[in-house]
Amino acid sequence: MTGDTLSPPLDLSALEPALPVLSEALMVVAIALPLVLAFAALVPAVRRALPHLLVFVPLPALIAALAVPRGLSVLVAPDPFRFTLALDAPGALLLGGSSLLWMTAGAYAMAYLRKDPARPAFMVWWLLTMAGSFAVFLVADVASFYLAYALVSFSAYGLAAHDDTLEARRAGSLYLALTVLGEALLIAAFVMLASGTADANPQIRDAVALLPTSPWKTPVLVLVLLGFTLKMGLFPLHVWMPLAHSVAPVPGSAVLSGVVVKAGVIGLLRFLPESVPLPGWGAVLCGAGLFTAYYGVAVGLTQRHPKRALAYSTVSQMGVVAAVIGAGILNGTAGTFTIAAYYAANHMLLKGAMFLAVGVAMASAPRRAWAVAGVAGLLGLSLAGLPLTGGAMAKYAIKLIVPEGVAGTLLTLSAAGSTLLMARYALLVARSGTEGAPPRGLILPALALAGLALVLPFLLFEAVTGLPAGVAFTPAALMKGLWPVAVGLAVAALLAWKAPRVPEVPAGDILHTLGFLGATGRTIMGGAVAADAVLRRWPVAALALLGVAALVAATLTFAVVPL
Amino acid sequence: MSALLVLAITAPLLGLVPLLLLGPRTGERAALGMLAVNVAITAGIAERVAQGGRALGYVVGGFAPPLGVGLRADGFSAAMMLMAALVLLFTGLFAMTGPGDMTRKVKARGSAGMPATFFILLLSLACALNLAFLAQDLFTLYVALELLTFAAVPLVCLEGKAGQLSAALTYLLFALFGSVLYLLGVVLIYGLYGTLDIAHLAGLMAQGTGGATAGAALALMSAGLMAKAALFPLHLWLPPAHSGAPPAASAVLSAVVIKAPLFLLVRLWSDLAPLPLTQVAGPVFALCGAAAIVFCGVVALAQERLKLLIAYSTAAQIGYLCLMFPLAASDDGPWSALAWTGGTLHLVSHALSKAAMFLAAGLIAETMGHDRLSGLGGVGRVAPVSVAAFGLGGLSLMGLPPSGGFVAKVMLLTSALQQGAWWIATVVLVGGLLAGGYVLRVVVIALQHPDSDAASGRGLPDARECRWRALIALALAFGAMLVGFMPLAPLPFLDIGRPVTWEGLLP
Amino acid sequence: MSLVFDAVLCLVLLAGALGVVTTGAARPAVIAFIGYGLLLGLAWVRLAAVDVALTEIAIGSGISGVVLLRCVRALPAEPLTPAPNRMLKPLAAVVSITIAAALAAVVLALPEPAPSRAADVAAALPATDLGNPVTGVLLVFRALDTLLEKVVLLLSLVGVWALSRDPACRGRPAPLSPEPAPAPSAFLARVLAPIGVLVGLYLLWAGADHPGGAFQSGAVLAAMGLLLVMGDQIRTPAAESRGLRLLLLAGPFGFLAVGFAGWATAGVFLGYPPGAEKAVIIAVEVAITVSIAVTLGLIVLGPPAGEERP
Amino acid sequence: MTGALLFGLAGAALVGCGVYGLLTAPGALGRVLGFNILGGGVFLMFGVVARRGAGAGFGADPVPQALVITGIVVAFCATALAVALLVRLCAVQAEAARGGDGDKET
Repeated sequence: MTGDTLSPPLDLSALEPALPVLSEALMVVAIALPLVLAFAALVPAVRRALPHLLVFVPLPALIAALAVPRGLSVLVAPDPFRFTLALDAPGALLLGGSSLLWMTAGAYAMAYLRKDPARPAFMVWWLLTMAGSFAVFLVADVASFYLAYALVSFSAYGLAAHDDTLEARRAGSLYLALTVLGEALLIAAFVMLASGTADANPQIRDAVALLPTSPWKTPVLVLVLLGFTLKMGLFPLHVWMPLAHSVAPVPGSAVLSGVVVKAGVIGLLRFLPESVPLPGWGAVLCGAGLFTAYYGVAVGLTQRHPKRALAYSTVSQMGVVAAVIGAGILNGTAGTFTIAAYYAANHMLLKGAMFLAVGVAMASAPRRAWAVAGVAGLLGLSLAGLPLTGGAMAKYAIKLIVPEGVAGTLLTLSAAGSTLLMARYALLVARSGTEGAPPRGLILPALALAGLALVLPFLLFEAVTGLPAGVAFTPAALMKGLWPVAVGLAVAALLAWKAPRVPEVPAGDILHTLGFLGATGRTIMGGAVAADAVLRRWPVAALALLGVAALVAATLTFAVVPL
Repeated sequence: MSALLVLAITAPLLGLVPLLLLGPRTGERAALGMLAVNVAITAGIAERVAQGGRALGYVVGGFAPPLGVGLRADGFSAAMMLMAALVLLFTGLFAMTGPGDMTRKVKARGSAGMPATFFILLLSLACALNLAFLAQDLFTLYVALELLTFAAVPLVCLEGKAGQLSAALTYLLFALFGSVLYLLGVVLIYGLYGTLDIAHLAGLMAQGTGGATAGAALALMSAGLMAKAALFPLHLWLPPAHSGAPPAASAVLSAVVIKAPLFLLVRLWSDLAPLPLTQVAGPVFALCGAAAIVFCGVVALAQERLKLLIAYSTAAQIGYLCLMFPLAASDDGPWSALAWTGGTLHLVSHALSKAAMFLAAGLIAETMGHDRLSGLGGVGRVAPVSVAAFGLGGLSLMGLPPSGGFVAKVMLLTSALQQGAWWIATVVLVGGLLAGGYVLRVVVIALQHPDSDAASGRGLPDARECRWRALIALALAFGAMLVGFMPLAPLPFLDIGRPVTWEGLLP
Repeated sequence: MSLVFDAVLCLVLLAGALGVVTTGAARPAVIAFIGYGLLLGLAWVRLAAVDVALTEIAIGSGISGVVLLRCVRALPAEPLTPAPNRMLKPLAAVVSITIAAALAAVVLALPEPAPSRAADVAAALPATDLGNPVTGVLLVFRALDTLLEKVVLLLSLVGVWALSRDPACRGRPAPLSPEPAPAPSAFLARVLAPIGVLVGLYLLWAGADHPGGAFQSGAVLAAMGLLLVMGDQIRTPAAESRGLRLLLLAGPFGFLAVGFAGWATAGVFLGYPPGAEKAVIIAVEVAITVSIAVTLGLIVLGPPAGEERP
Repeated sequence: MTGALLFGLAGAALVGCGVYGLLTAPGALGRVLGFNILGGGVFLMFGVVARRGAGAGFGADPVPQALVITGIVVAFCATALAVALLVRLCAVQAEAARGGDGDKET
């Protein structure tokens, strides 16, 4: 893995020989701390102290991301706990990024919900989701991954459905239904994956190494791709994302879009083989990703609420990540996964900051909202890859993976779409001002996260790509990054001048064409209930009893078995 | 010869004497003591079996089978006995008259201990279950099944409401129909072989002289057991009986009572019938199990009452064990052993989680005054521990880690996939989806804000859940989670004492 | 000749059974059932199973009949039953005939020579000092079944009592008839009861060596008790009475105590002390008989009516 | 042995009668009677098995006889319990009909 080339700025790996225990402890504490606090919240004293602690809970994870040497794997517990932790480069990038988002969004959430009587419940879900997200980036064995993935997925429901409006209930139910479906797909994949190995619960990388020669290669890949892209929100499995993101409280949306969705990314990175070319699969993933990238922009542009526009932007951006991963496994390009994780981490911070900005703007007077929109616009342009922003570094990095050609061109052009969507988002933010002044508790975390999002990609670029950061500042590179953004801005200006009247596509778009599924489901349930009423009538059940006896007897008699 | 086997059957009976002769409170305490002793005895049996690595045997009265009757504990039965004893003890604790139960306020809400009759029935259940797990004679097993039925039926109608009485009557009549078919099978077996001892019969049947009569006998006994286990399509009595009974009764009925006939079904086809026959008949049971999982799962989704939902879930979950038959009976050594372990673990974890869920549902219904799902919004606020117990129990049903249900599901899936039984794997997955649907539906409603619908005048009641009872439910749910820490490999303990033989066990 | 008798018996038996299941009304069906039970008892005699015949007549037909007749009286005259599907009866007939035919084929295919445990019993019986092999099987070789069957009986009484309106199961069961007993019935009770008790005791005593035993004897004694209740000679007992409960427990738990004592005397649970087998067995039989008589009688009387107001 | 065979066939027919009763009876009492007929048929078949196993000086194999006695008692217990349930159910229903409202919860 190229992870070895990654040397984060604060690398304590020199300490490793002396302090391996420290590394192990850090990883365990990173996961255990939020988990323990979630349960400790049953104690009233802890519950009262939690709002002040929430900012610091992700600290061990942050330190672990920085300090734990790459590739270190610790067997935390043998059977019966079978829990293995390891940190590779993609995991470290996502872990570090998410810990920053959790910290800032945590501070933000406490201010945002300070008058909400249900804040304690939100904090518990928050901590559980946090523990799950850290775990999903850290665990190295199949069963623990499934556990962590389930934890982050199901706990996120509590964040999404916190406001308990009718829409929130609907969105939450849809999210849960798809999550359960995803879990079913993944358990089937994992069982097939594990049964090729000697261990019932193998290390993920050992199992994946055997995948290319596995008799179940095709079903495993189908299930893995379906299961994880469901979480990433690839078309047509994205329907839950706009619904859930738009109903969640602002900090909830930030971590949903920033972190929870990345559980799908890390899933793909962990369960797809990096160095073995999988041409057909890569092409499918890449194609689906590119389509989603454009689809998200197209539907997002029609949205009238900034959070929904952001949700569709996330759909689009996850399409980009999928396209990168697809292009990488198509050729078996080394380094793909680190760069994909780098791009995902960049998106994580930017999208988190953008969601937080929406909340700030909504609490601001209209004039102030325009100022917020300025920052938001800058973040958006960074996401689109405006040169000299952190996002440009991430865009530069992914072009190392996606070859020139149709895919490369489409990817470059998608940045123009992103620019357009971000312009729309900034406009919506500017218009969302109401009255009053946002508390500092909202502004400071949002600003801190925005700053980190704009700067961090520069610092990590060299470690991720192995290239000096200067390569992204050559005139050719700047030009290459600039023109899609310019095109996007030009189109945005054009649309602002003379916008066609396009009706808002309802959130969840194609979901509304699937209404017949609900009707079918109700028909099936009604039919089953009616059939059950018949089966449970005495004469029918008594006949069934005799029938079962006759069936078994007949099977035994007529099967040609010497008795 | 291990005296523990005799004690396992007789100790619970001794608890009846104080219950019938002394005051209700004294009797109740004695009963709980006996249930604890029962746990100790079964744990002792399991420990001996594990230590010795072979089955324990006892010949009652000193007359060896086939003339006399023998008791025998192998790994499988020891595991079942321990599970049943634990569930019975916890349910007994839940049902006891606790601190504060005698105050008028609590009594008015219905939260009081169960009458002495409940404990008589509970102890009889303990005896019947241990006998069903230990007896090696087909007729003694018939007596055990009847004992079980007669202890279970009155549990359904302890409160004497019309719905409970009619549910109990249907349960009794259908169970009787089942037992008379079982007995007919026993008669044919005796007519063929002149013995009813399982070990002797296994040897005789393997010689293959029974012809169609032996097949008919096995079929009749199996059908009778399926009727008592409420395996689809014979589940007519289960939903009304299990949903109508008082919570402590529902818990034991769903958790352990239906497990005894299932256990005997396994015993019949794994120990008595020769392997080729099991391979032929296995798919029939798996088909019934698959239909149960899918059909009853869908019906559970459509339920509007919490206890009915759980009852239908039980009818669905029974199916998982039946999926084990064709997998465990294959010639594919390690994978069939894995299916065997998976099926057993599913049985155990379902018992613990379902007991937890029924107890929790009882507390929820008691707190809210009803169990209509549409009116349970926000119940998580007044009954948080109960809802947590329900949710954690549900984790096992959904097959999510860490829970026994997850481990069992992984094992069944692995075995099914390795043996190319794609349809079984699909059913396991679909069953998980349906369980996810009906469990999460309840959890979601419980977590919502209470319906402050002014028009209907509904809201949360002032009552709070009975905390110590809720903690008992939670403990059972944690038990189901603990099963999830079993290694993902065939459990050698379950293979101890198979195939069945008396060799080395008799004096 | 005897074959003709058997054939006629079988046909009458079948006709009785058909009458029971095809009669729409409850009372005639139950009366037909009682008659059927008596015929079945005769069939058992023809099968050289006199013990079973006595049990069938005393319990399967006698006490069961009383219970069923009480039930008929308690049921509403016009039970609310949904109209059955018209297809049901023909379908049920086809199914039933198929089952009967299949079973007949099975009976005809039973192996020859028939397997039997008779030789084992004959070999082991002398050690028990008993003359009646069925009693030997019930109380010695398969004593566990019998012990548990006593528990089943006790449990069914608990089940009946659980249906009392009083959750604590107190009070006396309702009398068999609300009106005072007519004079003939009181006279009958006074005359018949002593004779019946004697018969019952004889059956118990004979059971060790000849047909008879605890169940048959217990059933006769229970019937005499019911006769006395019907004739207003004794009151129905109060369910909470400690003495009554001791009588109920005497059988199963006396048997259990003997079983435990077997560990000391014979080295095995449910073993009998060598040399004193017959005496202990008869003692067990006495205890069982008492409990059976009381339990059966109480089951017929039904659940207690609740605590009496002073 | 032909006599025994005759009773064996009668037992099979009784089982058929019992099954018919269990299937077609409109009420619980009819089902109880059907169960008893069915049980009687099964016991009779067991009796035939016992009779066929006569030997060692016994007119019939004593083991099945003992089992049938146990079985008859168990069947009686079942009958008694079912009848008690039925009687109580009718009483409760009659009360509910008089009182105008049943317990709708169940």
